Amino acid sequence: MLETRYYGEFGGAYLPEILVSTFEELAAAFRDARNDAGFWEQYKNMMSTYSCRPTPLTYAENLSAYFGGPQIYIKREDLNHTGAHKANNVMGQGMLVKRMGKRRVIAETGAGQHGVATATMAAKFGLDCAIYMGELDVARQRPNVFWMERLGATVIPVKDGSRTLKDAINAAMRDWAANMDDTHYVLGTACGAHPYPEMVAYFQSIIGQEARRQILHREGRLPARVYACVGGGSNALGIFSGFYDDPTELVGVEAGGEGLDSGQHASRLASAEGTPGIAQGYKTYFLQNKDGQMQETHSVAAGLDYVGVSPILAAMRDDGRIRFEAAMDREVLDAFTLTMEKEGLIPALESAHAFAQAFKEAPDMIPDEIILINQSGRGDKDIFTVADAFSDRQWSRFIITKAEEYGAKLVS
Amino acid sequence: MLETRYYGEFGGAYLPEILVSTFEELAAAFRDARNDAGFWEQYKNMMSTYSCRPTPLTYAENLSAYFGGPQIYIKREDLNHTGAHKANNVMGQGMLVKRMGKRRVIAETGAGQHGVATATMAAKFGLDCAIYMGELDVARQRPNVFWMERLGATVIPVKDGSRTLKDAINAAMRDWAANMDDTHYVLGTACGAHPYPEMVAYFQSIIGQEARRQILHREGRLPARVYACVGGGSNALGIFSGFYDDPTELVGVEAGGEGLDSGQHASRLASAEGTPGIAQGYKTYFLQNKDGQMQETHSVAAGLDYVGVSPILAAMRDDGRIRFEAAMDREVLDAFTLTMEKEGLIPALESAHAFAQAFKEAPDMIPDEIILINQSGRGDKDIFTVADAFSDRQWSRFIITKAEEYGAKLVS
Amino acid sequence: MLNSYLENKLAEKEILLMTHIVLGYPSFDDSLRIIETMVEAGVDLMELQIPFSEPTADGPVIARANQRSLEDGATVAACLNLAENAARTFDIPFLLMGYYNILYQYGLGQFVAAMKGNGLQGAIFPDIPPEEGQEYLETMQENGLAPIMIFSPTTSAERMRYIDSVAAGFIYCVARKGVTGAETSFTHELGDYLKKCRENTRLPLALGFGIKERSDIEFLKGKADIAVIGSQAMRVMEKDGIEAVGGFIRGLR
Amino acid sequence: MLNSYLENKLAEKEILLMTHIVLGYPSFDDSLRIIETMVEAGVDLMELQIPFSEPTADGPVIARANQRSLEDGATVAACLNLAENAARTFDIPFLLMGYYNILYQYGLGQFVAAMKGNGLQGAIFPDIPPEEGQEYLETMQENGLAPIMIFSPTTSAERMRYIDSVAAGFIYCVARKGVTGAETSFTHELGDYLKKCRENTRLPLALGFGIKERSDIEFLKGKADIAVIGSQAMRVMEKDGIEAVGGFIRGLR
Ligand SMILES: Cc1ncc(COP(=O)(O)O)c(C=O)c1O
Ligand SMILES: Cc1ncc(COP(=O)(O)O)c(C=O)c1O
Repeated sequence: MLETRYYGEFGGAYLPEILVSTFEELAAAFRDARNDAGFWEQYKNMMSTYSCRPTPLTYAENLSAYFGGPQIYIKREDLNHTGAHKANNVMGQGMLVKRMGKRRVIAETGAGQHGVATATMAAKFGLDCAIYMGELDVARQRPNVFWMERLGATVIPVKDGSRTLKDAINAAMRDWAANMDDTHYVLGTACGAHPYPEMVAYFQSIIGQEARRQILHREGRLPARVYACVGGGSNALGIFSGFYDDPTELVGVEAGGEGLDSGQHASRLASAEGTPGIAQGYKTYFLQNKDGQMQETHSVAAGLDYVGVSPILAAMRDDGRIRFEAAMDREVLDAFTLTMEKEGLIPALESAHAFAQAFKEAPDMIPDEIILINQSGRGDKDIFTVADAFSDRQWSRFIITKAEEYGAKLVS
Repeated sequence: MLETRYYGEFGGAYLPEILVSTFEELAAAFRDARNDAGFWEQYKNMMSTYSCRPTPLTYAENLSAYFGGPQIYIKREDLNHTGAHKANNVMGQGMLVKRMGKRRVIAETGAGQHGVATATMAAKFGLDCAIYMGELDVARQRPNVFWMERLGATVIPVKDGSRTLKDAINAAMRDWAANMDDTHYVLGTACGAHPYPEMVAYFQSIIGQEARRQILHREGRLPARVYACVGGGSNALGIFSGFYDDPTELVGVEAGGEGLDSGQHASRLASAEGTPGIAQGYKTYFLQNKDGQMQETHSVAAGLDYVGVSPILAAMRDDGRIRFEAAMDREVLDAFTLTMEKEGLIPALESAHAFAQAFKEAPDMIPDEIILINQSGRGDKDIFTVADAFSDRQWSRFIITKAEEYGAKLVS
Repeated sequence: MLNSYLENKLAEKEILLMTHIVLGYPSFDDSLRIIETMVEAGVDLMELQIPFSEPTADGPVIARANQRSLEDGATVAACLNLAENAARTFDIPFLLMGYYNILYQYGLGQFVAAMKGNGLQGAIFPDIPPEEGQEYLETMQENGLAPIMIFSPTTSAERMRYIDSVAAGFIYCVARKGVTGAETSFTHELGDYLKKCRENTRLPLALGFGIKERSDIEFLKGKADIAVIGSQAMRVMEKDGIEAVGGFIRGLR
Repeated sequence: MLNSYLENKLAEKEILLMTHIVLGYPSFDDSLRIIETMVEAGVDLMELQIPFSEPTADGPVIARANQRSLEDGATVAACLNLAENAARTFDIPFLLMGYYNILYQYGLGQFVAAMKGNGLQGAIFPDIPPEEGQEYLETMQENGLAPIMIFSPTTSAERMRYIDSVAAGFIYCVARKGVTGAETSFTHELGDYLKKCRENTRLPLALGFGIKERSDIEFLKGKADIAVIGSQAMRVMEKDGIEAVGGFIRGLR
């Protein structure tokens, strides 16, 4: 029997028959690992020797003073190896791949962050690796493609559909349907068919475990609110999971893009536009039209630019256990700048959504309160996007000069 | 009296009179801090909450197997905030700045790594910040300039001399000679007049302290050899300092560039061409001509491309306490590629020099032995340099396309 | 209804042909012409795919057709219209094929009612395994429509029997791992697989994925009951036009 | 020797003029012509800078001259030659100025011997504080050459006395914080500073950094003994040619 799991009305495993046995195998391997007393220890140990775990909790003294509101703490997932929380999930799945005895991994990637993390894991674990990436993203995110290739992965540009993240997922599913015998699909977020949401959330829960312990150690009390950006939902689930039994308010921040009325956003939970649907193996809120066709989404942060969202989050929204908000591109860039200038931290544009929402709320809170922001990744990987977002003239001039040098060399 | 200190015949404080009192003040502040029982604890605490300290020690299982030689361990300074060991020094000096009550910092930078680290520290500590950078480097290293500026620093292109690192140091000295009252000069490596070599080595010694403890914890015995790249010498002194009283062999790796006979290198200690001299405030081995004029240097790694070297290392070379070697650009790129593909680690090109030398020696060592390589920084910051070094066509095409987009926008 | 039709047909012919098209590709008018051409060429039943933006189980040829059709403005309503038109016009059974979200958005009850009202005989939703499909399966059966279920080479005998227990009409056997449109080898192994399928269902077997030419169909005779032609017919159409499809189909048997 | 020359001159003139040039800039021939021009215009002594690749204590105008001279192939030998030529030709004292590495590479003993042999009177090395200069100071004194030492506005009275104890010839007082060539304000504060300098040395005082015009020199009369003209003379030369330098110097006093 295909193992399946629902969170409220969301989740499930809407799979083609060809993949059913593969999901059974994966669910079993995950169940085994989880029940294996040593597995989590082994995982934590690997993450503490290969990545930077526990990641630090940074007190944002200057931002706290600036807003005159709550004490602001930042969980530093940006210090992970490869620069984001993605490493937690990918390394964990790598350990499962080894347990299942497979020799190849595939993954989808949008911005390239998850692709680089997967290529890194594949190098470390000695696995073959193919990364599916929408053709548009390949063109836009060349730096990450460059690193994936140098890490030994094959990057496959996907020319179907909108040629972005969701199409890369479809392409990876197609590869997997043909090669499941020796291949594992390293899905990058807490979406997709069971057991992915649960499994990815499990690996990411290391963030929340650490964060709760750290804040109690530092302040002796719990944060009033925890903020995390929400793309697929993995970093949010990761940090939130530490506080499920606490009175802490959990705030998920989606991409508000050009605004919730503009049609240019990726707010599946914070806007009224997301509706329940079934695609890519699972049921959740999607941005879709009345026929159920997925819509194009927009965000300044490629990693939030996705039509679906974790079914676990979808359920927690309906239960009122997590509050969802949207931060607009403009607000995000402001928060990004403020965070850099005040704290010397460069959040990923994704993470900057969490900062933006926290900054909107901080002035109305009191100094006795604590808030915690998850800095899911670092922004220096995004230089092209950031430079473009700020229309940095010096940057364009630099690129034009570089291009002239290259042009001269290509000709000569 | 001007405090001065020699290591063998090297070191000293060759300063213009105008700066003497400033150095006296700095030396005193450093002495005080060092004697203050709480200071080191406070430093370690800051580094563990703001940066990733202790940085992990990663066992390179695949590389060890590949060479069939010693067990290879890698000290992960690349996981530091801002991506290199530079953070250790810069944050430490930041604490001293606060003790001295100054409100502005200046720094030189070559590749931009130290500039970004200093701009970050300045943001965090609420200091004004000016970064001197050779005009050529500004043009080559625009990504780092971009981040420094976004962090709120002013980047000042230096148009004198060879318009690279050493000229940036001169320019910073000039600024300091005018503004010492409220300004501290954050020198980026263990060079310059006393107390810089000692002070920078002191802050970087955190690497060696951790590394020794970590390897003993993991393996219960000491490494046979420790490898570190040597630009100014700070990361090398940092890790080596943990092993001064041990039978461990210390190997410093300089930039061999195009080869030691080519005139295109930066090997002050490993080549016969380095000779004792006095410049930029201190006495050490320099690459200079018979008249004492400094020569141009070359390395694929901008951070190793410097005419001088820490006087502490110069002395330890003469004492035979450290062995110095040079790795050539070509060897470095090979080591870089191998490390990425086997371990999923992206060393900075600087750090890749240490890897290259270790890889040359590993096949002649035995599995019972342990070697330790200091990965001083991460290489993903170097994408332009790396892509150029590998003549990556896809990259040049990407840049040309980007340039066309920008060109269109600049015109429209 | 579908069951008895198949029984009758199988009494006449050694193997039946089912073709697959994507509605609205290259256009709705063309879809109707293609159906007409196929029916005239003697296909025994057809699956009409409602295009979906995420055709995960389809290979490049069909996925692209899905996308084009949507780009040209295909709606579910237009697809149901066309399907009704086909069902009223031609005397073979028509099945809808698509992804489950189409039905889910339409509403299960309404969709099934529409299918029934439009004269369709069943549906194939490749992304709804029986574990997720309880309600769907019941509603289909209650309305006398066949929810076509799928076997694959990775399906265990036990699971085949489980699937069989909820299926109707026929079993769609996927010939190999992978998605539509790639090469399939018509070998001993495929024969063994079909034998296993046969042993584990009471229903006729359709074999799909990768059928291209007469020899493939020849191979299937006695092993499967229905040969499904999907991507290859689309390729012929794309290359040589709708007219060529009739000849291609006739040449298969 | 330098001491008695200065004493005599100071008996004649209220303030002396010392000019500074970079040897080999714009060329060695020009250097000689500039010296000639300056001597004719009545300067009382000159410092001849041997260019160095790292002129840390110099501002942009002089730093650039250092660099140009080196780019044109200036060597230490050529500089010493020119200095000898000047010292033999003109009847004023010449000092060498430069960075300590030049001397260090040449060898302390050899360099001092060469200076002496060439008829030079002393040297200014701004990057060798007394704490580092023991050997240098001794060797200079032993050879009757003046190691000119520096006071700055950040130098304490105590330190001035310490420096004075090892200096000879005169004390070079840096007018303000910073490097050569920037603006100096000729104010009350500068007067106080010179007073402090005076109180803490037995030697004559030269004031350098930022002297540009007659009024500056007027201001210094009675406060300092020697006015040092560096960057401004170089600017005049760069702008209006060597010929203009004579007029500029004459206009200062
Ligand atoms: C830095 C960063 N943060 C957040 C996300 C969003 O993913 P998730 O919601 O699964 O954490 C991404 C995705 O690429 C990312 O790179
Ligand atoms: C990553 C990295 N490693 C090494 C160096 C060399 O400096 P040092 O020898 O002081 O460690 C640099 C200098 O920029 C660097 O960026």
